[in-house]
Amino acid sequence: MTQSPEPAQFDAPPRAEAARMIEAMLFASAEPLGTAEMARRLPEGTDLVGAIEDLRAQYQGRGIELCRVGDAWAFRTAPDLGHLLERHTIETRKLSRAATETLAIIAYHQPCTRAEIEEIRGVSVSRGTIDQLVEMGWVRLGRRKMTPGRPVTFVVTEAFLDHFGLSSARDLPGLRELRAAGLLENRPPPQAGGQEDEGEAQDSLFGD
Amino acid sequence: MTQSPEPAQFDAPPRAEAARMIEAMLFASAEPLGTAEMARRLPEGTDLVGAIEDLRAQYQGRGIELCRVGDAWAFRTAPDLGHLLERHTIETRKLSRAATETLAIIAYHQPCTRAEIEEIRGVSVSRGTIDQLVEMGWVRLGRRKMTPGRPVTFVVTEAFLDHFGLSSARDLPGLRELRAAGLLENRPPPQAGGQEDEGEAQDSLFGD
Amino acid sequence: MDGGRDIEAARATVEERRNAEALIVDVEGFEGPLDLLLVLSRSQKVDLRQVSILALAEQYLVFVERARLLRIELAADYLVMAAWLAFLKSRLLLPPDPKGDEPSGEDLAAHLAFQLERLQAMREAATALMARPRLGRDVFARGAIEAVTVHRSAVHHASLFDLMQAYARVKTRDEFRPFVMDRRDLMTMEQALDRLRSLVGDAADWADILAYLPEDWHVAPKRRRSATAATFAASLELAKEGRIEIRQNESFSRIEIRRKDRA
Repeated sequence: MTQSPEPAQFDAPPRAEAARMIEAMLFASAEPLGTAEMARRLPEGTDLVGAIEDLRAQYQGRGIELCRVGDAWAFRTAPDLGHLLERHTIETRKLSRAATETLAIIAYHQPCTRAEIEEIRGVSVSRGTIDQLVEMGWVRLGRRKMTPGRPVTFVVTEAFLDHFGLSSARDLPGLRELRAAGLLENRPPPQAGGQEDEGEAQDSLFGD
Repeated sequence: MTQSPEPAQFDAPPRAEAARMIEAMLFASAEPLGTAEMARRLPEGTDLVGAIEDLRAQYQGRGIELCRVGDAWAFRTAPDLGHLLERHTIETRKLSRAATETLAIIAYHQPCTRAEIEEIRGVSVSRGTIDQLVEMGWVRLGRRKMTPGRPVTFVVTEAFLDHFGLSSARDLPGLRELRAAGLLENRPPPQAGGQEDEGEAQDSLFGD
Repeated sequence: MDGGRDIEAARATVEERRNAEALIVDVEGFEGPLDLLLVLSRSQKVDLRQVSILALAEQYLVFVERARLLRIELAADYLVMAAWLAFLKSRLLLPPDPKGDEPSGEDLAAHLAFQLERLQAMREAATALMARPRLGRDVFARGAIEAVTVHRSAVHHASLFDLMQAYARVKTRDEFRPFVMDRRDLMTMEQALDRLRSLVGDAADWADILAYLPEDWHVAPKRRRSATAATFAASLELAKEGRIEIRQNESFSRIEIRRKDRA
């Protein structure tokens, strides 16, 4: 029971050994492992970033790939081999059009309030739609917006990134083009008294 | 489950591609995969044996290994990395009352037999309590007493003195000092100090 | 006989209806006025950026009018949109009021075009997103998960204060023991009464009450005191019952008892 590896007392492992260790940890987990969690389990001073880089290169073009998911990493089968694999996960519920659109709006506009979703879709968003996305683990509450009423915002989760094979929300397909076209701006309708210069983009998440 | 990619219509893949396919299948499978099952899913004419051999060589010395399990194959964590799949959490807990009292008696009366501890505490001392103190490194066996039965005695250790910041057990304050410090004014909790012959029952109730 | 013409008229109506229904039957399928506008705009077969908002407004108003003729109940927001588009249409057709503070028809039209384009973009994004290789469908996670074993170990701690307090508690336990009579050295009145009752039958002569103490209650002072008190109390009880007589010649002298013979 009291078997303790006390990694700290060892020297930091060479990069090849660190890569082995990370490989073993990632293989054991179905969920992406955060870099912080990995660092906690590895000997102190391990070159985590370098070892992950090595590992990723080693798996380039293989049947499995090392994928970055937000701040975490996971091994995933190569997308072109899906046909060989059994589908354990039967798609439980096909997402409604309202749900997929809402999801896309949250992903591309995050952090995004319910009012913003409604404005973009031109219809009210039913509670169930957002609930469903939250239940699937793809959407969670973000920070409240610093606007009157301090409305809650929604953001996409790491599980969302993982599910759609995205390293970060910045990798969303067509994001750059949409932004260049000004389609991710929150443009208020023209009002009496002229344009308010409120076209402040809400790309705080994609900013850097 | 019943997704068949009709492999037969494709040409047999080159060995490197076959290795990729097997790699992905074995990775995603919850169970070891039999060669027959793999052959069924792979394009006809695939050099399964050769590809597995290649794959096995590729994983030689890595963090995971390709292992043969009867007639099936599976990836397994390299045996020397098992410790990475363990997480040690350390909680700090307050020493139980029984243990603290036992420790105190040993410290004040050492070398001290179990019978003596019981006499002073007025209740029997469970084996586990002394074992725990020994395991913590605060108590060790002293010399046997030269009385009939030659009972073992217990004494406190260097580690004990270290922990409590004492240079010797003689530094422990005497009863008079304890009283002066107000420690003796504490009324004992109601369950303490009952009839002697209730000691047994109390120990099982309040012991560790 | 104008039957033929009636049939013609009826047929035309059916045809009309069918045309109208192409969109209207599906009114439930639209996700609101904006969605409907987007669908209508496609009939212009131009890039959304070049769509004519004026034409679109007219198409929408025609649609709503048809729905009204067919007695199809449209949700309120469709009617609100219709009213707004009618307003927009007039704005686009009339020359702008130079001193007006209102937003121009062009601005309003541009914003509507932006909304349509944005909705269209989000729809395409949703489609692109859903078409990505997806976990559990195209891409798979490790099947044989090796659970991380969690070893919980506890470090126990105690302070010097805890230690001293524990010792103090142990050592002072006796002082706080609730007071309990030690019955080994106590004779109760009941015990003495039982004993005296069985003995007084033979006591024809006066005898010292102390002679009635039990054998082993004579020596130890504590026991002797207790036995004496109990026996004396018992003798008083027996005297009250009229079974014995008691006498004492003077204070602190011997107390003697004897059997009282009943008359």
